[in-house]
Amino acid sequence: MARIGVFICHCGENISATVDCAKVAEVTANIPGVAVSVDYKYMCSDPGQNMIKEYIEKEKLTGVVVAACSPRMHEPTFRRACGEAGLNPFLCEMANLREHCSWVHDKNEATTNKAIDIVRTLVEKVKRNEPLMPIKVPVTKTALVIGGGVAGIQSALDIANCGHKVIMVEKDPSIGGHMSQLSETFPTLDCSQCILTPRMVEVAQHPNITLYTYAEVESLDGFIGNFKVKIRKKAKSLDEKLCTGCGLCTTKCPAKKIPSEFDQGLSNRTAIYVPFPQAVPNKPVIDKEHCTYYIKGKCKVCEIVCPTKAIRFDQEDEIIEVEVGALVLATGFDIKRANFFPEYGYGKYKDLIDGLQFERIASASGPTLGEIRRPSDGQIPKKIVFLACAGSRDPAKGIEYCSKICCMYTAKHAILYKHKVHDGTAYIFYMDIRAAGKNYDEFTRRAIEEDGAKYIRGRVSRIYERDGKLIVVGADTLMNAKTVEIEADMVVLATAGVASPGAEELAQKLHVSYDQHKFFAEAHPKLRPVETNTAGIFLAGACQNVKDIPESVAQASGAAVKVCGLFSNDELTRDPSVAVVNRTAPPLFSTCVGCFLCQSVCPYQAIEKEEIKSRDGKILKTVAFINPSVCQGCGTCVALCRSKSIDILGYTHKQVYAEVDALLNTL
Amino acid sequence: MSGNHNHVIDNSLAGKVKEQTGVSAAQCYQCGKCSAGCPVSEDMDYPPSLIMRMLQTGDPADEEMILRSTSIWYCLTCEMCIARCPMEVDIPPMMDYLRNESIKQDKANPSSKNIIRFHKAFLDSIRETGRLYELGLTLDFKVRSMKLMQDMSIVPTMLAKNKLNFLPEMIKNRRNVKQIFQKTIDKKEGSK
Amino acid sequence: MDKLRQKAKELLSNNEVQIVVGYEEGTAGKARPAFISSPDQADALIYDERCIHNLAVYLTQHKLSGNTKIAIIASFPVMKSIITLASEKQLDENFIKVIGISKDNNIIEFKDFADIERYINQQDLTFTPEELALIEKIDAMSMEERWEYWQNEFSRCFKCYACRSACPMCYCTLCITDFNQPQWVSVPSHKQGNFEWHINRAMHLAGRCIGCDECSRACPLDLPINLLTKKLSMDIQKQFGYSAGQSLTEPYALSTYKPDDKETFIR
Amino acid sequence: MNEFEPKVVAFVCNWCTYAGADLTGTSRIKYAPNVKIIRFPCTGRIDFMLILKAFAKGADGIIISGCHPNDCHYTSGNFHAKRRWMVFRTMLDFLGVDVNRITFSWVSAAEGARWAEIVNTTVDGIRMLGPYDNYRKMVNQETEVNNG
Amino acid sequence: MKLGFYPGCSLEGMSREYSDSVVALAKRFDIELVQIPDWNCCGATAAHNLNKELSLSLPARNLALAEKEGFTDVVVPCAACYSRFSTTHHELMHNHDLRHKINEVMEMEYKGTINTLNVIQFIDKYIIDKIEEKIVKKFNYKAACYYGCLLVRPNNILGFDRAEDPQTMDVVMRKIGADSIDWAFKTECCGAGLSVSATNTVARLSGKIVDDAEHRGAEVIIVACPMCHSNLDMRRSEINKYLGKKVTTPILYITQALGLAVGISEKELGFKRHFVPVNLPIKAETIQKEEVKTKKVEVE
Repeated sequence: MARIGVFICHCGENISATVDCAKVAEVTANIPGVAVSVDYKYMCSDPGQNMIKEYIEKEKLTGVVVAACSPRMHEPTFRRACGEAGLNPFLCEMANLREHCSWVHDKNEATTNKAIDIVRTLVEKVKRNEPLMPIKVPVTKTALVIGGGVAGIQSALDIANCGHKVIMVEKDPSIGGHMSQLSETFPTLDCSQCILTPRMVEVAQHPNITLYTYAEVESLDGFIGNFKVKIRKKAKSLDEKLCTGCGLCTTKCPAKKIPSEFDQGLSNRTAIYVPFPQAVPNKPVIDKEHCTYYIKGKCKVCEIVCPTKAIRFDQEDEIIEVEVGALVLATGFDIKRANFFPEYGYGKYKDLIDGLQFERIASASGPTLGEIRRPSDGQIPKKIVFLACAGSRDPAKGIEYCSKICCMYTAKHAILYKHKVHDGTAYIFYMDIRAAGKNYDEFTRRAIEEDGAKYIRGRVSRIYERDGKLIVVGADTLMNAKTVEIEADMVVLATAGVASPGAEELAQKLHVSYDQHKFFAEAHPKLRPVETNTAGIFLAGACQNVKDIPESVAQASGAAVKVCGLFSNDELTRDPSVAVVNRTAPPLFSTCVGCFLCQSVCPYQAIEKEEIKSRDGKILKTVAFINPSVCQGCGTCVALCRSKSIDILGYTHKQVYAEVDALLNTL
Repeated sequence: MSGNHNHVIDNSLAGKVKEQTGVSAAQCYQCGKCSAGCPVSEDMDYPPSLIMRMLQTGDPADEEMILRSTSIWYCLTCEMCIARCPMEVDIPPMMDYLRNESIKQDKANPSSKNIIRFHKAFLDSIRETGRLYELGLTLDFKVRSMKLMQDMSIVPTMLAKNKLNFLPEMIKNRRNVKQIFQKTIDKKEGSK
Repeated sequence: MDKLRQKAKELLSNNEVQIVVGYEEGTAGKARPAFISSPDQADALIYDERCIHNLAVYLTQHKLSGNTKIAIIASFPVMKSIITLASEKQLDENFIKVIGISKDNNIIEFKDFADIERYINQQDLTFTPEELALIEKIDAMSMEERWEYWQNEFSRCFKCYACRSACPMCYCTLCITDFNQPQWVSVPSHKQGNFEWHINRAMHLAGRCIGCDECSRACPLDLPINLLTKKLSMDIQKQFGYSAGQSLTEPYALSTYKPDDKETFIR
Repeated sequence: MNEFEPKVVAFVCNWCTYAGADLTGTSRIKYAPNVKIIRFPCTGRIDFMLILKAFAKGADGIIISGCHPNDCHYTSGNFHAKRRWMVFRTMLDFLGVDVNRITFSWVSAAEGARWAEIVNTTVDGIRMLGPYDNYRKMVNQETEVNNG
Repeated sequence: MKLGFYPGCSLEGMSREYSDSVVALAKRFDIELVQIPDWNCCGATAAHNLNKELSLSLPARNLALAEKEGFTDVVVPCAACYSRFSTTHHELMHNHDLRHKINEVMEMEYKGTINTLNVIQFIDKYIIDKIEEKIVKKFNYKAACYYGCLLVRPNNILGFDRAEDPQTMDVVMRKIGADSIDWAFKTECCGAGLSVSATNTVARLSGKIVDDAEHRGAEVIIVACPMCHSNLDMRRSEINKYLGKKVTTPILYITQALGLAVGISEKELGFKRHFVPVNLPIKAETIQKEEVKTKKVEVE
């Protein structure tokens, strides 16, 4: 016979204000199997917890129901208390009288009755609870960092420096990400590559870091501490061990007219190429789409000129499988191209470019070697117009959110421009200047006060070309919204930051959730900003939402700490609420008939085949087996099984049925 | 999404606009793109974005200024504003409503009387004949606006190139058209 | 028919199989299932329009003793049943020889299940007008009428479970009706019990039913319970483009999903 | 005879809707007390028989609620649930069960207000429909056992 | 073949040449344009400036009449009328109560079966494929296609071409051998309804348009709207005053240009009626490689 203890909490006034706790205690005391039912002001307080412990011992309780706040709040607290009193923690359940009752209903009988029903329901459940033991799983102390931008680099280095192994996967031929494309960085104006390149090299040389460039994650199995990842190493058509990175091949390659991704199409590259001089690794790959040999079947110039015979045309993609304990997603962001704005000419004007293109133009390593020259005719623009919010805060044609970084980099662009074109004028159309950050507002003020950037508060209605000039028609909302028409030599759109193209597909591969803009979703907007909803997978940088460098780096270190925290124990204990396939006496062995329809519903591939053999090894029956260390306890298989052969601990058929029963018999 | 159903009765002009046309002035974040693109904003006393702003303030004085403005009469309904508005605030129907209101409350801007006179003359021509009688319209308008001389220069040429009919075109079922007028515009304010 | 007997004889005599499952003359001019274990009995085999029982139901009963080789005379529904059972890992290809019978009563040789799969996919699988008409009739009723209709039908059921035993897909060794902790299906054959049983039966066969109608045929009270599973089959075919007995590999409609499954009722 | 008070049971998933209902509480949004919540790990765990049993035990209405598509804590439990409900709903409708008494909804952990709305609209809806006598009748006829 | 036809007031009056050219062109392709019996004015700007219901009822009456007559496609060459028709159709189809009300007002029922075609859509659907074989003289001039407002906006209702830098007219013109130029004022407003009441504004707006076209070497401006035409043509003296120079670029209706190409006489096309004399330079028949260009232009 069950001996359940019911402990009703007033939560100060929070519950007792609308629920008659004394009455709840009095009524529930008479539920069959309830040995004791008491109410108390603060159950979660030490005296409260001690009271529970004392009753457990005194009354030899076989189960405990704490009727207080949401289990999401204090379930761990009370289960620990029960454990300390020698009662298996999983024999303790919580009845949610606060969030689900006292706070959402008025003070009246109905509310008290509902409270009673809730308690009764949980009592009936607890009667059927089984003692459970937490599941222990080992932790593979290797981290996978996806993305080799500044965030990925930071995470990788932090984790590696804590002495853990790191595998970094980068889809491009070189790490460095967007930051390596930038000219100078706000608000300090120090050279982007000068501060980044050393870090890139450090990654390449770090004994704890294995770097796979030109590679992508193919699939992910397993669970926190024990992930299995398939990585596709795209064929570089190159034997990296032999290649010395002399670069001869890239100079000789005949296919020279391929728009350079790194220079945002402002310059050309060859088919066998190194994205940029400071690339890590500084070894070429062959871009099969454009390589004359792969297209026409002949050429092989690179192979001929290569002094170390490192070219491998027959090389194929390679799938490697690695085991890791945690993942850091640092896949970064992308920007909208300048061609999505009808009223700005659908991108048909050469001298209307996006912010990233301007970075390249302003960058010493860029196509103009740092001189501000416009793409169409290489002239130095004397009048340049910057458009903030180009696509941001624009539900009609862009995205509704604020891309956050544009205000700052636009100010930076204006400053850089003025530093290079002293007699030029920079106009900036803006809606608000969002410069909340350390030394940020000072920076924009500097652009206005010292470098004389002409800020005009208003949006631009349209841009059209006339006699080699771009006519920019905007309004000045601080001047009675009067029309402003500027004959510009060049226009830079601070286009919106968006999720990187592959984000959605990757999220689905990794089972992490993402928002409507395809940015990866954090587990909690405030308190768990670097975790995802999938345990063991963490976020770093702009793949979560557009971020500037300091933010990205900070979050990257945060993610690193989460990983190291996880790696600090050899074993993880997991909630034992997992699904199990029943066993019965021979000749049945199990009611499972082995149709294995459950296999494909399992999101975690936790369901395997188990062969029941006789002593002489003859297979008597094949039934489903659910790997408890893989199962996450969703119970989707349970509801599917026709013969009810699967059950899930903590939410067993008996328990939930009893709950429904108890709840309604009294309703 | 949210379960908040309680309706706030908003008696401001902006409230009425929203109720009548579904256009929410609150959506406008004053980027000025409409004013920038509006072909006649420089003729207006308040460019479109300013009208939006004045609606947002909800200050009766501002609302008064809107209804008495020339802006609402200069608006050509060329739809450029909505074509480019990032927030898709549908200004043209709002302008239509403001014009209707301005007339109802008899606040139409004197200097815009021409435009209104023209519209009225235009409609009168239709009310009577079912179609537009351009010569009649032009003369009628000139008479109403006391601008007899202006445009008279081109009338002869128009006649020469027989761009104007001497006799109005008439449709058969004029009754039908007349009663359409009676049930709509004339129901509210009869036009003299 | 001779060809059929001939085939059976040779299979048994050169011991390719130990049992041939087919049909023989039954009482009252009916055909009944036959289990031929020696060549000389093979002449008892018949095959004509009276042979409508879905023999596939017997295939799963040898599961535990997996060492007798069976040959089975397979009409179209039987073939579909075999594919479904195979896709649910219930059949061992090495122990089952399928002697297919085409619509024009010719023997079809299948070298393996995949072969059957191919054959089935050449046939057209749309529902017959009669079936559609019946279901439309019920769909056309008001909710109340439908309720009354089925309440009446079910009220006659006395839970003999003939429907269950006749159905090749009902092969669970322990049926949910035998499950008493908790008692998912009330035992007595009162309205609730019957209602719960038939809903369970239908749901468990949802998208697995191959539409042989054996259930209603087996029912001593001729309850139109085949309509329940049929309705679901149609719905599932419409919604998810899945129909049972067509593929050995395609995942069962209810153990997979598409993110863009179109529903109209979720708020 | 006093006004009919609907009995509504809510089967919700632990990660989205249960948390959402918690938020309703923390934001002190009031809703009808007629609803009582039973917590499941995931909508994928909810057995269709529980719905029948709830009706059998006297529920007038039922709410089933979980994570929005793509938000499932177990990535796809809600998608599987969705398919099942699509089929099960067809079944119930075909049998003449009043499917309007079952509310299916997605309520995220952030949608406290929405939970209150779902509950209130459901309860109001059921109040219109009245007690589920049909089902009750069927259940209470336990006496007339059919002996063939 | 017979199609419904709504000329509208201007085409019966000021812009009869437009109407004539449309009909003549159609005739060339064995299409008879049948006027909607007893049609009335669409109310134009005046109506919706002063009263919403009136502005819906007037076009609705025509739609209803057309429906009664059993038309499905109705050709509405006047861009203003076209816009009023489309808007009315859209509003009535998306708001049942409103539809009910308007039906009640005009004591007729509009079911919503009419498909309004502007002149370009008409050409696109019934003429363009057959035009090449009918061309007798290539219209090989530098042409600036002017769309104005009402043809492309509001885009979500009309769903015709794209709101900015539209292309359909250009495609048509290239088909008949014209070199349709890329210019900046394709969809800027000409001043429309203010023609008589605020002439200075019209001079300014139309002035900018004419100026840009001329500046980019257009030999002719192609329009598809009587209002645009009268503002760019009839108001030329005011325009020239505003621009402070004499711009002689003629304004042709697209149907006039097409008519010319398929050999309809200038008289029949009513060139005489224009204020700005239409004297196009005589050119040798040089077939440009326009077809190639045409391919490149994709219209969304």
